[in-house]
Amino acid sequence: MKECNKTEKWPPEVKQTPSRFRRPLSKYKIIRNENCDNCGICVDVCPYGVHKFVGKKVQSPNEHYCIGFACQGTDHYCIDKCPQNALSLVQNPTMEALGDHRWPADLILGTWYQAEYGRPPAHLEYKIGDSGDGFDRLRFNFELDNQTPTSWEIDPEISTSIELNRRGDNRPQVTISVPWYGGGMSFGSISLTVMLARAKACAAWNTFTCTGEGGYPDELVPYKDYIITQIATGLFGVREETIKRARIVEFKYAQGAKPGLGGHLLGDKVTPAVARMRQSIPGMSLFSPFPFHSVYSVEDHKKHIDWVKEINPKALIAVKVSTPNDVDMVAIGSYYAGAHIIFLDGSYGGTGAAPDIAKKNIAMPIELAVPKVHRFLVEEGVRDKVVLMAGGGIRTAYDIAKIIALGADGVVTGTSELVALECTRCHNCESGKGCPRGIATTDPRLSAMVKLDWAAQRISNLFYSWYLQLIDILKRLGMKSVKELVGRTDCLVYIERYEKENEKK
Amino acid sequence: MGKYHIETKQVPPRFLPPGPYCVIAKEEGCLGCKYCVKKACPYGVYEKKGFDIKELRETSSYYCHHCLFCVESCPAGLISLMPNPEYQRLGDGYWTPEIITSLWRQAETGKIPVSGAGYGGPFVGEGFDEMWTDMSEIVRPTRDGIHGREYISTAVELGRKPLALEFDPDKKMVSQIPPFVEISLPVLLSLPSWGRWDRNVLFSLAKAAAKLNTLFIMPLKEFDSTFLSFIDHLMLSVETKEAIRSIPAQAQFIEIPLDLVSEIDVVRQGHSERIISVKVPFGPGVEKTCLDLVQNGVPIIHLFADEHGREMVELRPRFIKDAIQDVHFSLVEQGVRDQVTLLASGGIAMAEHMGKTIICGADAVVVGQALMVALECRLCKECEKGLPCPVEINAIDSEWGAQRIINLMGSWHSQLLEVMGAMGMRDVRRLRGELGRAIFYRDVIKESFANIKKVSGE
Amino acid sequence: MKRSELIKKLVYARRKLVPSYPLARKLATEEEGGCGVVGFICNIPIGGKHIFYPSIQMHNRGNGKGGGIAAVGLSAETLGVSQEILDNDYLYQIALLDPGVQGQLESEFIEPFFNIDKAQRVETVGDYRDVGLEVRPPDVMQYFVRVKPGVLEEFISENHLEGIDPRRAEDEFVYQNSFKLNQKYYSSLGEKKAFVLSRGRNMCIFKIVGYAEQVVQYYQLENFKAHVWIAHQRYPTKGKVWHPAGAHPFAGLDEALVHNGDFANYFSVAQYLRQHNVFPLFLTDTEVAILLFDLLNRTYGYPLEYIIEAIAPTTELDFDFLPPEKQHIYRALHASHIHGSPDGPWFFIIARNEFYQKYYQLIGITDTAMLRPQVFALYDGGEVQVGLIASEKQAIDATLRSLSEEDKRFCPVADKYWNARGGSHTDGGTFIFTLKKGDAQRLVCTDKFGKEVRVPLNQRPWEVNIPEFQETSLLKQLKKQIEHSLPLDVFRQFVSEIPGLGYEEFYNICSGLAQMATEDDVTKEWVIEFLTLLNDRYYDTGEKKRSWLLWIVSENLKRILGGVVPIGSEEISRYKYIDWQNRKDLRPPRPGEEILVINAWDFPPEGDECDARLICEAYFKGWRRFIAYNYRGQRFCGCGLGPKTNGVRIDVYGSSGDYLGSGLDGLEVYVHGNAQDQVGQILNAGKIVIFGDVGQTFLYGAKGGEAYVLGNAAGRPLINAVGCPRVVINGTALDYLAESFMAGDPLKGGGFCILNGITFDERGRLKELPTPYPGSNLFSLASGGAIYVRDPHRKLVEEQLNGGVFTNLTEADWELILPYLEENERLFGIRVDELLTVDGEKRRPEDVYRKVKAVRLKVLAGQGIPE
Amino acid sequence: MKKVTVYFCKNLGYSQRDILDAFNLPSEVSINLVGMSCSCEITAGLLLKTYEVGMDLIFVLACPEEECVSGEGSKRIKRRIEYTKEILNELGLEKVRLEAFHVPKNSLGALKEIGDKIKQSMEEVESIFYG
Repeated sequence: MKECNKTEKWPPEVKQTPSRFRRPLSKYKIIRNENCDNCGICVDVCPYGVHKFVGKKVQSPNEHYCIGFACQGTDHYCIDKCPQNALSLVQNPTMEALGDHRWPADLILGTWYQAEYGRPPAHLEYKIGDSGDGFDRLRFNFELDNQTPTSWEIDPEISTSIELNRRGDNRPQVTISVPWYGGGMSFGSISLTVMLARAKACAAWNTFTCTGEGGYPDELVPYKDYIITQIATGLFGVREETIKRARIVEFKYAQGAKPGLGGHLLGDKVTPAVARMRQSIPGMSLFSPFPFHSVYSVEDHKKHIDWVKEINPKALIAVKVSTPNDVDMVAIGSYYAGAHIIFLDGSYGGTGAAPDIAKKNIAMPIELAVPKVHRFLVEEGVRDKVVLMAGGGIRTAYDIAKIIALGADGVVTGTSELVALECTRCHNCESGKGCPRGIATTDPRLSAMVKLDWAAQRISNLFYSWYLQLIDILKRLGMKSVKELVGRTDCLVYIERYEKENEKK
Repeated sequence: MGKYHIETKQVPPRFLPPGPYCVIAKEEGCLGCKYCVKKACPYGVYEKKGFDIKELRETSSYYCHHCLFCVESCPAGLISLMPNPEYQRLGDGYWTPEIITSLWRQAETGKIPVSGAGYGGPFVGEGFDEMWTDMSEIVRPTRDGIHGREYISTAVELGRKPLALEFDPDKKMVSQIPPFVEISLPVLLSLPSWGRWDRNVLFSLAKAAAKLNTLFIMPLKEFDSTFLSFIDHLMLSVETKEAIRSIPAQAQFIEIPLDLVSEIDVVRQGHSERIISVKVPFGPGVEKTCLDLVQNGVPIIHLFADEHGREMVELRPRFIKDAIQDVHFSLVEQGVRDQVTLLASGGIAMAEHMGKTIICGADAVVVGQALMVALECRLCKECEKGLPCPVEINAIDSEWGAQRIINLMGSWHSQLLEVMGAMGMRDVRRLRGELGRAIFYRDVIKESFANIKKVSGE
Repeated sequence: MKRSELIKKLVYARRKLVPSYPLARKLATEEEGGCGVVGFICNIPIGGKHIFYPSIQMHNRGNGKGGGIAAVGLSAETLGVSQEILDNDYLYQIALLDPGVQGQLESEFIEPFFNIDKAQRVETVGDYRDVGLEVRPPDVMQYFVRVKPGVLEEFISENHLEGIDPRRAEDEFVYQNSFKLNQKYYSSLGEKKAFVLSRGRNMCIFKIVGYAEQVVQYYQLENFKAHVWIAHQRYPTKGKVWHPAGAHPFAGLDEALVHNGDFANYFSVAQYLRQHNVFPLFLTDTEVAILLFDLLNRTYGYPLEYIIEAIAPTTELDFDFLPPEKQHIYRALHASHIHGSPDGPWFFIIARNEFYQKYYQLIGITDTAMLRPQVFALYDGGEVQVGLIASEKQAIDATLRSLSEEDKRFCPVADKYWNARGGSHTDGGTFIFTLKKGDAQRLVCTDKFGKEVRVPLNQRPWEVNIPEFQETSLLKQLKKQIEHSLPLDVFRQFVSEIPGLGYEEFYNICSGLAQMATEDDVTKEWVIEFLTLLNDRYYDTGEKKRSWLLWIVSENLKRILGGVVPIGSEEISRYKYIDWQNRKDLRPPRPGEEILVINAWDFPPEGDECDARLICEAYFKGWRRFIAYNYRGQRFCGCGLGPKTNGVRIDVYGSSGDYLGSGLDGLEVYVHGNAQDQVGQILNAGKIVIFGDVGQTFLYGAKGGEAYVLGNAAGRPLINAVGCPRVVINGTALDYLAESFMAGDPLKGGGFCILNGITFDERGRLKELPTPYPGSNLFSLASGGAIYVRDPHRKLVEEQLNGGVFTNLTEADWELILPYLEENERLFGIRVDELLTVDGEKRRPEDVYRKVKAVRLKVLAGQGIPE
Repeated sequence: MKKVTVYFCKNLGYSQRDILDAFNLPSEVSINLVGMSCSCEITAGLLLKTYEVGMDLIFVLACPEEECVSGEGSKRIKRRIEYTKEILNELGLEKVRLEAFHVPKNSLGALKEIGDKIKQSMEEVESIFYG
């Protein structure tokens, strides 16, 4: 990775990339009844381009540009301005069918906005979700007192880069310009186009993305300096060739959404192309084994890391683990075994397919695991010798800043990148034709819905918006670099749950 | 001892279940496109939907997976989704529509509910949702038990067990072992505490219990000779003192209420191999009651809470997971826990509840209401008000009913294998009371957010 | 007093020990992490220095934060006591973390209750840093004591133990006394002042914060003699460790236990013990394990077989194969003790002095899911006998090497190496070495069911006296044949001579040939191949032990290879020698230089300086053929050469380490001996040939290539293998063979595994194993590939399959696998028609071999939940 | 015996019990109460199918025009009812009763009035059909 990449065009510029659909979802519905006479007043009044002329008639409104009731009382509120009062505004009922507690409709629309414009929206949610605890009850101090409005510009003094090799061994230093890299999504759980788009965006931002369990498609080779190859329990597509090619090798011991369970790729997603990459049987579900069957204890783990270090003397080793009770023991065990990066994947992380019982019940969310591990590594005196990355349920720039304040060095993204490509969190990715957005599917017809450049730009725009917000947060906290924020729980505040049934305790 | 396997078969529902959202496709303003988006729906909602004679409504809600593809692609924006009221009427605050729909899916397919994307629910909830289960990695491995790849035993013994055995010098066993029975999965079937269920439902449960190799706790008053062929899978539940006389000779398992515990010898008279279970409500002082029962030789104690898993007591009712812990640990403290089998029931609505109750100290659980949901019951409780049942549950065919319950238990069994596999456990009996494999939200958040300033709530 | 009465009283007697013990529902535990364990038992007393080398060998299984050793069957005069005192007194060994408390501790717990026959401090080296320790080990006090008669009566009457054998009551008193001592000076005080290391008869335990071998150095145990030694290297993940209390071994009464593994159900086992009034104080899995063993052994008096069954219950198909009355007893054991049996990976080595039945024992018990590596070995040289158990075979070899250097009667190669099959009906996952005290001092090795593990009786050992060299006629004849005939043909004739030869003649021939080999390259190649055949093949050795012959051959091979021209010298030679000292001289091969000979001895087991990296650099510099010898556990040989390495060949001698040949993409590796775990993972192309057994997860995730194994494979061979690997295993496998195998259709280019289920008798002749595959899981959840198993007597049953189906061999199948059986014959000398011979007469292939092929599993086929 | 179907929009906030009590139709009338997510779920197709199944009278209780959650249902229901009636007339079934009411939210009184109107139109149909 050329160090000077930073100066070329940094940060990668934003290009407005609207939705692929004719009528993108919106929070509001504008109804135009028959007595509209196409007078066009609404067209001139609305500064957001909601109403447009098509020939002589005013076409049906682009509702997704409308800022809704916030416009009431202003001089450009089309509903009042319409002489025939043919227009009426209403909350869009379909919003109830979009998203869930973790990713509420408002946050999804806010993320789509950021993916389109590369900056945070004014009238949509972009900071928290509706999960009721964890990130959604944590605030930065400055959020409590009314913040001065932000102007969202870049400040070159504030650095957001982090080094990934702090062991001080004779392996090369790897620096990424933003404190996040893309998590493992295998070829098979998502389409090849989406994989390439993630790689392209991460290359532009001088960070990494991970191949996931399904092997290392050759189409990714052009981005090989920005690719983390993953060795998972099934050892699919793992060859010395792919290990030698990568600068970071990640051992996937577990995935946050289904901790302790191997990969689930159901039969109809195992197309001939996927089967060829994994050298398995088309149409046959792939339940990769649960543990690494060659690693049943921490000294086996040490052997396993030494093996990859022997194959590729230049690569850094990342260990992806989930968040059990003894996550601090696992982390310290991994450090002693020689890992450079410990990646904790929280239980509310994303997945292509996972048993519902596992997603909800096994292991703990990332917000609770990171402080535990950070504190333990500090007590052990090795915190500054290892990189602690946190993933699983990171949705917004504020989540990134909060988890770093709780003790992580950086973040691993996953679902948020797919939401940037207009995923609606409809939870149908596990079956072959499941993803009607063409993202988490290997069905040739459906995956054609995603174009490479469109997708790469969407993800890059989202990263740009995060970059702006991160700089703004650091500035408000009076910090010069994201490294200063690590472990600074003093900047955080937790909003207590109002114990209505505290007498029931 | 060979490998236990549950034969599941696709059994579609008799009534089309309501889906969460209704698809409303306006006709006014339709541009009549050549390639209408309705044809491109990956789930074929618009081909499959029809008119439901019973509900007098469209059936699109069942097939729609709210992927919103059509909503966004229709150029004229004619399609929108509205939450389906029939869906929101299902069940109640504890037995949510999502739980009921998931139980229907499992009863239909027998498969583990698998879905894409991360967990979308709230960060934490009440009762069972305040507790997560642990997993193993690196320091110790998981158990590769999915679909029986590496065997995980879910068998449990019901009955009294000696603390230790006695052998003579040439290794022959001299101690007398009290009778115990092995059931192949840690679940007993029963009827819910409410509703009137007639023979088809009872036969479904009896057949399922036999196929699953577990027990169906059946009211004695409903028993007659037609059920004799299932006798060694039935635990007859006695309600009154007089009824004891009418217990059939072949019955091996009897359940008696707490107030009839003095009659235990009468029940056991002449049938030393009979195994008696005493039904005890969760409540204040239940620990003392259980200790006395164990001390005078009761082999099985069935502790029950209400359908929401709460103690039947006004002030601060404990939830089943906390109450069973108190009973379990008080018996451990007295050194007698391993002699008795503890069953727990009340509020067991999902597979994870079964696992968590066992972790908190129960040897096995008893499910009732969940089985009725498997038979398509919508918990509308109309039958309680004398109104006709919307799904005519008493008209089901008992083969159909039995397979539905077998499918549900098959799915629960597979999910238990997933959870135990993730922990690296190979035998469900070792899971009992293993709090090391549980994560409690209150403890963890106290420790993790210890040094973060707290601000009072909204 | 009836046994059950006694038990009740004993259990009740402990009730008052700790009334205030807080039954916290969730105790914080000392996290174990993994480790390395080793142990050996010998019929003659052996010095502590012999536990030294195996412990060093397993450094990389620990991180220097905890090590410990235990010795049983000590020598009276080194301890300065009479034999009578050593046999009968309790050796109270106490570690004083804070030396100041010694006086108070003695006055409180020792003097009032015990007659002290001898009290002494264990001498140590002057400064702990000289042996490389960071933390000063505790001072250790030894007290030879017996309970005062008055105190004993009072104890018996107080606890109504009137009917008990007084010696048993005394045991109970010592147990309770040391518990109170630990509780007062260790667990309850917060800061730790002192704790009891061991309290048994004729046994002692030492442990420190450091490596196990540093215990031997610090406490100067090099010449301290004992019959049984066990050692443990710890890899604790639990924070700052400044005191060794958490390290292994842990003491029961007369037994010490080391453990490699981690319980998944620590709390429910602790609750089980709690109900029997047994309270763990050190909160580690090992302590709970020994308390469990002590409870079942001393309190309940179970026979050893039932203790093992209670801890490691027999399950699945293995249970069904047990005889009915054993099933009845085992079923009752499970019902009563399942909550006390640990789940997850564990492997116990127990060293014990059975005081009442007068024998020493070394016991190895493995968990029922084969999750821990374990190797057993036995050498029986008539006068000297040694039984060994370890996590890795190379640790066993290191012990034997160290023993044979001191006493020539020990052979550096064991007679037998084998693995235990956890929870099985065949060996019960346990092997026990028992040494009866008294005159006949004979070591007997049995499995859990009492079946003895025998070494061929008619063979007698060699009192190694190297003869001066004589040019015998047989040697001359051999030398003549070198010019015009192939080593293999000469070997075939020479094999018929071997039974007649004595050790000295055999040694003489080998050293003669070795001498010639040093002269020129052509002879060298011939002799190396000839000696390698003697090392790899099975043949009739007459009265001689195969182990000694193997040692002679390997010593002479080492002589030849050691004599090769070093790479630094200008001399022209086809072979070039490199080792740790001259590793910097590595350079590309000059014309005429072909084979790089690597002496792996001094290389570290892993890391950037290991020999495997050297082979990679040599390959990148142009070397294509390697002979790597003198291995002692170094890992990753053959890894890292990268893609497309066809034409490269590596020959490996000595005890190679784990991950050998993992990732090959064209090159060929020949292992002349047994291989360890994780061999041939993700094999993409090329060939692996193992002239012996192979360890766990052989060919895990393999994609292609060929593999031939002369002996057995351990657990989970070919797990998750895809593409087209083609494998011949001549022995059998522990269990889970070809789990999740996905190697397409073998007849259309897919992969398969041939399982022959054969072994060799002591006369070197082919012999069928009792069953080709004893495990309960074969081809579990596989969706592709096939297994061709030689099962003429139809021993395999449907219940063993979970995803496959038995079909008969077709013509096309036989055509497919025949070439591989022929290659197998070429490599190992196992003739194909010999394989087809059953009970003396040759059969058609379809009557001998059966095929297991994949069936379209409902659970794998198709999508998620249908609409 | 007449078969009556009443489609009501759930956003009105009335439970099935409220409506049954407010209407208190004579017991021999078999009434089907169907909760709809919004009155815009009611299309001509749906109404015709309901008649096909043998319903005699269909009534629709929709939200007031301005308070419709989906913004369109209440506005369009009138138009759709007329359109359906035209079709019924062409089919010669004009005798069949089809009526839509805009019901104010949470006012049981208004509900009672509509109940009377329904009873009144039932008598009309009674006289036409079975007169």
